[in-house]
Amino acid sequence: MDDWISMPLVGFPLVASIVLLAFVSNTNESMRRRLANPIRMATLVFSLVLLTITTGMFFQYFGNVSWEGISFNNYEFLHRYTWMESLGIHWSVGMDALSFPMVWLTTFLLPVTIIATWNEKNGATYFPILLAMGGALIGVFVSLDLFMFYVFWELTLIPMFFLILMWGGADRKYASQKFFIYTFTASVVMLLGLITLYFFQDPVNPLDYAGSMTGRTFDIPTITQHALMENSNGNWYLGANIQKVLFAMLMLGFLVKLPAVPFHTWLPDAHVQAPTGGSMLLAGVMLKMGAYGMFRLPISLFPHALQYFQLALLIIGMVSLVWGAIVCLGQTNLKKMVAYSSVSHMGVILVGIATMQPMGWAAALFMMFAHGIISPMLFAVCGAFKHHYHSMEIGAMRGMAKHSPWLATSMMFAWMASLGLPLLAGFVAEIMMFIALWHFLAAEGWSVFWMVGPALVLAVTAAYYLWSMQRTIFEGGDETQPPSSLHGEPVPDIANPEKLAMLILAFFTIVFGVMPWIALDMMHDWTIQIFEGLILPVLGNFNGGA
Amino acid sequence: MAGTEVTTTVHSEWMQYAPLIILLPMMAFAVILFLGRVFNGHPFWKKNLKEGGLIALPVMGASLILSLLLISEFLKGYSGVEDIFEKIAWVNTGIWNGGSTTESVSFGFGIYVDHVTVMLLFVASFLCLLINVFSIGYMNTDPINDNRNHRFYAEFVLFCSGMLGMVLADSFLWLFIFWEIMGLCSYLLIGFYYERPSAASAAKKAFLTTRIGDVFLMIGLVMLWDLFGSLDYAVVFDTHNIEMVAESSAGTLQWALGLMFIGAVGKSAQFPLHVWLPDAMEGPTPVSALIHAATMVNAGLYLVARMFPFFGAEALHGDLDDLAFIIAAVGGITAVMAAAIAFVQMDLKKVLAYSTMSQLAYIFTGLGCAMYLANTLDWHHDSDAHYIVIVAFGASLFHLFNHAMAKGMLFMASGSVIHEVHHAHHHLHHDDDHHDDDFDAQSMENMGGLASKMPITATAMLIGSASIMGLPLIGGFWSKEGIIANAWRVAQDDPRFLFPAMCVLLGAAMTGFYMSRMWLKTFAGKPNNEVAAHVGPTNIWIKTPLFILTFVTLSSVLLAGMGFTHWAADTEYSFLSEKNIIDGILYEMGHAFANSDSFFFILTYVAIFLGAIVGPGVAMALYGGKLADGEHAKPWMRPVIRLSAWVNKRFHFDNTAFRESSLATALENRLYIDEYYDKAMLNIVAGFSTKVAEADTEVIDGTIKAIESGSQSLSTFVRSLTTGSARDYILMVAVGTLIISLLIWGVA
Amino acid sequence: MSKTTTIEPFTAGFVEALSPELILFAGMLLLILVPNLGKGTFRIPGTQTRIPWLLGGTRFKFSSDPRLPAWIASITLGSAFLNVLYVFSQGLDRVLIVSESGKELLLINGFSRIFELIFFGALALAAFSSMNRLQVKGIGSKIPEHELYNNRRQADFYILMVTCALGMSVVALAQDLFVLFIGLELASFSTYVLVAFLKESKVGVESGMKYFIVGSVASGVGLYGLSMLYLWAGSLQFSVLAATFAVSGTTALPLIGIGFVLVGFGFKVSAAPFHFAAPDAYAGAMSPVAGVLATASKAMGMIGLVRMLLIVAAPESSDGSAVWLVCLGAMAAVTMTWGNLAALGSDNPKRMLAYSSVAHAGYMLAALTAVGAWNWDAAVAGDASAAAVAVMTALLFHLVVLVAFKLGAFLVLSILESEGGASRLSSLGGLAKREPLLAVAMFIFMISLAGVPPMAGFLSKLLVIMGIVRVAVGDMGAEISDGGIYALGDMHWVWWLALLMVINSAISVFYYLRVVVVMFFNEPEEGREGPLPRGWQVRVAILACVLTTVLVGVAGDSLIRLCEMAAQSLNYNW
Amino acid sequence: MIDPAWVSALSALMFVIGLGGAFTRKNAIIVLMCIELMLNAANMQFAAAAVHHGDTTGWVYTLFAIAIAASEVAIGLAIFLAVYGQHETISLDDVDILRN
Repeated sequence: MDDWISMPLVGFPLVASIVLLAFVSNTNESMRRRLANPIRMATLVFSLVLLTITTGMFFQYFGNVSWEGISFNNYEFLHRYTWMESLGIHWSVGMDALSFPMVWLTTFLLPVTIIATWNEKNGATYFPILLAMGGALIGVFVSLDLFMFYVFWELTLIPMFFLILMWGGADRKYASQKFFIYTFTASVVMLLGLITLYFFQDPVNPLDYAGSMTGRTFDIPTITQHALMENSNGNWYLGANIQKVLFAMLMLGFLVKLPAVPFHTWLPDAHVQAPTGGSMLLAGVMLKMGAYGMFRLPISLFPHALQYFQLALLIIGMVSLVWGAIVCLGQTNLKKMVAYSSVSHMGVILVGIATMQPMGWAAALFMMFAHGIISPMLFAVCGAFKHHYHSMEIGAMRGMAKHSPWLATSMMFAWMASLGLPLLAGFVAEIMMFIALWHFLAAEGWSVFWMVGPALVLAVTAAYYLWSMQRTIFEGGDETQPPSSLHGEPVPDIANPEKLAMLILAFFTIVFGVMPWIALDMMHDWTIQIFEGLILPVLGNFNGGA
Repeated sequence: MAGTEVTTTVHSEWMQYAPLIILLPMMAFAVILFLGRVFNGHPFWKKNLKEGGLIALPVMGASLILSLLLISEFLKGYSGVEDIFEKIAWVNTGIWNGGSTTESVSFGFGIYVDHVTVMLLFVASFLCLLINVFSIGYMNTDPINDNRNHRFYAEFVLFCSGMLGMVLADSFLWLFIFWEIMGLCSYLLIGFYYERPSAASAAKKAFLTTRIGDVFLMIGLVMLWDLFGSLDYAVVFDTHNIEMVAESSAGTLQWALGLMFIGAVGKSAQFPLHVWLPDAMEGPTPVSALIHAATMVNAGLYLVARMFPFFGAEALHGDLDDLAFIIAAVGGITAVMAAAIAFVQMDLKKVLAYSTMSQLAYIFTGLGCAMYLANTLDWHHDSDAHYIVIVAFGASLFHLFNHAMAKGMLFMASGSVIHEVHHAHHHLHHDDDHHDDDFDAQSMENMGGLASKMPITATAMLIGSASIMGLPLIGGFWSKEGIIANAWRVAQDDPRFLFPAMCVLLGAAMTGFYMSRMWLKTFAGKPNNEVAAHVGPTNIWIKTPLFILTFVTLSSVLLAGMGFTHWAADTEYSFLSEKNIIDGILYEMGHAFANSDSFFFILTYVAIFLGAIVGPGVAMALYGGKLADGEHAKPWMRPVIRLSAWVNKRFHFDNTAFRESSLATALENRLYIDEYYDKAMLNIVAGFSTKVAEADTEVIDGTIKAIESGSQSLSTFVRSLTTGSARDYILMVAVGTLIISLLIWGVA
Repeated sequence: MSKTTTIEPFTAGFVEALSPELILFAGMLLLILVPNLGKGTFRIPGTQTRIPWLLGGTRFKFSSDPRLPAWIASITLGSAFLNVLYVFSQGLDRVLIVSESGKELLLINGFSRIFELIFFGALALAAFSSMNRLQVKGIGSKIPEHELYNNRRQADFYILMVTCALGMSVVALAQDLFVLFIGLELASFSTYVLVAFLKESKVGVESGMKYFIVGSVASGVGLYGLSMLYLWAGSLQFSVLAATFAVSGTTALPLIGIGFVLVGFGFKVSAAPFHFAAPDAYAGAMSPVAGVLATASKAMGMIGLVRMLLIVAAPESSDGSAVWLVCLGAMAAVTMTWGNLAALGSDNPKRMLAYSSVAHAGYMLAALTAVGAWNWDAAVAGDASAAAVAVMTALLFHLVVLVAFKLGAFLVLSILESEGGASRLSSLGGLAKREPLLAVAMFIFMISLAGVPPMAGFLSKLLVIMGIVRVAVGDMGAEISDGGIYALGDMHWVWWLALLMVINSAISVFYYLRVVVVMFFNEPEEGREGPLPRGWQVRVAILACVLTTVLVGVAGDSLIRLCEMAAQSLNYNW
Repeated sequence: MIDPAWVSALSALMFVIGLGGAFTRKNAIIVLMCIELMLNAANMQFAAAAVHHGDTTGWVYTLFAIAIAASEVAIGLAIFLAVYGQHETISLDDVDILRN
């Protein structure tokens, strides 16, 4: 057996969590309390198994696969099993250097999240749901079939919905529904786009893996390959007009997921209400689904449309970047601020994409990865803050450095990482985005004023993070009382599992900040491959920029 | 492109260990932080390891030794352009220029050594070690620091790592990276007393203000990258590459360098980004000494000095003179402004802070002038011009060196004073908790007449002040004269430069005044209060670095004689190659005091008159005075004190009118600049962001909510059509029948 | 496709062909007889001799068991269902039953069989789970004795269920519009009574009355349409109507007649504006009955529409679009939007499900609309009939899986209803705490209704959208490969129906999720904290629905193929 | 013999009256009568068409339709009775607990 994806990475966590949940839901309250610990241990072990597999894949232990040098639209561990033959649906999985870092990230965050939220209430159901979340997320990243991709895309909503609804804050009812409906709305439009794309295939000369009933296929590698073919008139198979429509429809789904301004308002609500574990996975991996999807589908399939919408993407990216940052500055809720900072960081990804530069894309990919490590830490800090001080207001607790040095240090570290301190993971992506953006602007003769936004954001980001730290970590000497929300209880520091999780996240933030090439080299390779395999052949001939 | 170039010549085995200069402190950071977290409060940790101080010390010592080895290797003739060890391909990526291929791009890390590097390297590693020693004496004896010194030492060594890394890095990118790490450490150290709101806001202010500069720096770097396709010094300083860039985009290059200069302005606390530096004195004194006087603020200067090859490039001849002027002008403005504010400061450290700003501004002016000269003179071919350019550049670097040494010393000395005043206060009031009520140990109001009580400190302070003032033959004199002379030399060429030239000349007098004022108020006269009268001598950890630095400052005459200004500026002049020391000194003195050019001859004496006579004279007239009866200063300080007493008696005048003038008020309020900034932050930025946040919830999310509530009310309306009466249902069936029939019939 | 066997009634092969219906007939007789078995005697007139004839009198113990009728009905419907399945597994023969005069009466083929599957499946599940729903003496009951129903009332209920099934299967089989109408009326009358069955409650009778009176008007209009068509064509045979329509279909008489007939069927599928009585009926009826209305009854109406629109008023192959295209498109758009909007604010879960049922009718109408445009692009004739088949497949698939999750949802409500009402959303409160698996089942039904993968509802919606898009895009793929450049405007406008449909699905999530939130978030209502009423039958039925929903969702290929086969067997005219 | 067209016209009139009456009258019984009117309109049309086409099937349809109408009345009256039992009215406007 060399299919290391289907059962080990996707099937196993999903099945395990369903079995655990089914088992738990047949027990009574007290039994469930007793089961919490064994189940927690079990899910931790399961998630560590997943991490072992993906890490083993990185070190070429499983499958002896190199993540560099995979030419565009080729995949490692590629396996297809017929699923719904009549419609051309296959269970087809595979990874390339685009998806592998995301899969690793998911498997990495899963145990970390479990550790960070070690004492979450109703553990017997909580931990299996986390596991299911992980399985669904991995499913999104390894899917190489449009149908399968969409199924997992939506499947991720369900565990997250329950995480928010069952373990969330006071307003969780509203937030969980908003999260679900908002992202679902966008993705059904995307679904229509996918289906329309599906029918822009030639049933007379069906592609490989075509369904018996429809004569078309959902297979992504095949479609991607097909989209690049020239027809008898020398036009691209997918004409520029239809590319634009499909691009826009697909992008809507991804932009909402990312999220980009003005489709972002579900995010702060979801984050503020979500439990720590939910936030960590939501910010860490789920947002990246949007960026991943952009690369996997619209960009790989509709290069013409990408070129056409370049300016629009740039504008949306810039607006997200700037708007998110400025809104952060006006927040009084710690978690909301962090949530908006995610919006801002996702803007970096969009701007990176809009540069149409390998460097910009590599920056976007690395930002996905780096933000995937940093933002869970941000939310772990927020969660710990909430958990220990029963409040989320900036300023509710001052002088944290004195009362809770561990939490203060973690917060300081996470904040600094997020504001793009060099030698921490986020910086590399930011500087690369800057260079790529400038290079693009200079080469195309676009106005320099495009730089004002990102430049402003650098300063504003520092401002809101520092300002919030001033009002939480600093100040408040002996005369300052602990927050009233503690009701006179002694001020606690974070618990040991939380410390461990923070240390792990901090360690990897540093590792990928100091040695970005570990992940960046394969991402860079992917961007070069897509440029040489797709962008240059398609756009290179008549590049006139925008 | 430079990409993944591999090493060329390796001079000595151990040179491969040069990265350890950076890595050792960095690792020490983690070790101290971790051990401190774990063993905090443990007696062994506290007493024997000085809460990490004695871990940092050997590490900094090792860094210094490695640095010295590197420097000696360089002085032996290592040209330093090549990389010392195999470059790390840090980031590999690619760009697309619209053609049919992509180009690969790489950002690597390596070490680059040249004359500017070694000078800064020595300054940084030497001062870091001394301040480490000082810190052990200063930090560990203050109960307020108990059980948190590990944080200090950890952040301190990380800072050192950043500084050394910035100096050694072989590209602007890594310069920037280490630059930011220094910024972080500066932030953490200023906020060391995090519980004080003033420290918290000072830390934030420092980080934010420098961050604004950094943003421009980053954009400048990005632009520079786009011009050269690399940020490696080896590439961007390559004559051929510069020629290529000069052909097409000299203007863009000037913009790029200009933006980078804004970064330097922020880091070196120049107008208008100077506001953070005085506030940064909230940090512990070693921090002020290290970061905000001796090293970090030099980073900006280092960056500007690094740009010299562009200005000196033949291909860019005359293209960058505007930028050179701006650099000089910013320096000029800051020099006068900071000095003026220093006039009215009562806080010992604040005076030094403004002095730092002012002196850094001198260096900027000097660099600006040197760059103007390099950019406009034909110095590659004309040996006279070459000499002029080199001396101008060298003088600026020399002033950097002198100022770093002197200011480091001054801060340490001031720290020692504050430390002892603080102790005396405690002692006197039998205060066992460390609440300082209203007593301000840093205020000169609480000092006076300390010369006899703290002889070493007073001496150090005296020498340091003299160096800063540019008293003839001492320390900064050599470099300062050079800067003033060059400013005027340029002003002869280009009338724009009259402004900075006037500024530096005026600044000389002002420096003379405020430095004298500070020394006199602290050490001369009678103790201002009971506390000052009870101050005792300091401990050995504090004395040692003061001792060493006093000698270094005094010995700058030797450095001058060794041709520092020449070899620090250009590799063509090697260390000690020209003349022997005595000849060198005589030459320099002749150059300074008996210049053949009558203009510069007069200028020298004007400057000396202003800086050494007018400034101190006025200060003595106002603040001079004898020590208290029975107190005796050391012999070498006695003349100064007596002189001051005499001048005070003879020329004392009433300056109340000035003190009550609006100008003095403005100066006390730092010319209201901070206030305007705060207002702008509060009203514009904070106000705007609140509005935007409101817009986010009201407009964007409001739209979503409106859609939701709109569909809900639409739902209510739709459901209200289901009236419950079967008659209406039948009516709808009838209507539907009609519509369907008409539609089908009509379409057909 | 297998060849058609033509037989006359009561000749060889008739029994085999109509075995499910005969099973139903037998079951109906049993339902009438068995519960009446007793110690009844017949006194020979003029004598005192009493001959036991086993009817009436004191019932035997077994025949007085109030669950007996339910068992009989369940077994009857179940075996009819299994019979159809068995027929499917044996491979289908097309059997056409004609009258002696040669008129086509009933046609047994894949198309009609799959509808029988829907009808019998839905009714069997409803009957089986009603065993707990209609209270019976002493079994799992917390309700006082006087509220319990006796076994004769039970028998009535189940007889109506079986007659309903019988009527529906006639609709599925009919080849003559009037036969179809008779079947429709048989089923309708049964459902009228079933809806009004709770005559002890105000809402029960009210819903029955409304459903009856509006339904009667609709079928009156329909019958009048029938008469117009008869006047025009001289026959109500589908084959004749279709042939005549192709010749002279564009005159007023047939067009208005078709419009009138559509009203009759439109009511059954609860298309706007004929849906008004549906929410009231669903809300007042017992949940299993409402479930039947929402699934089987709707499928029955859909047969009528398919027969009328696709067979009689077939889209002409010459210029492609059918006469009713705009009309049906508008109706589809209005129906799905109306249903979803109305459901959005509904606090009564049953009304909500009713409106959602209206919305689903809209989706199906959209699919039918697409079939009407099947041949809009003359250049793509080759693949177009396949496109039409694809849409029909989607329609059938949707109707089949709807039984699983829509009826399932009603069955979950029925448990709550037997506890004391399910007419407020809050009555679902805390279901996750009270019976987690039931809440999970309801959750699965809800997201399936919303069309969230990987549930069957998603697959059905996907198929419908795929069908519509396929028609809209036509064979552009091949066109493109020949060098054309196409844009959105080159597609047929039915594509916008697909867009409207996905937007509507997004709206629908809102109210489906609200149910989930109430179940998992809210506390139980006052006095409802305890365990739910017992009863394994309804839970088994729900389990069956859940399994179908999930399994079809993740592995629906065989069902798709089955539906495709059925769709192909529809005797299109093109 | 009367031209079947006249019968058709009459039946159309009856249908319109029936349909119009169905949504204008409140009393359920009268509405039921209107429905019967509609059904009978259809019957007449069937009969007329049967005559017109000379097709006996039309008469069969009529017979079945009459049967349908009869059972409809039976069911309707039974339901109305039950409604009256609960609501004590059979006015369509007043039986409106279920709405929205």
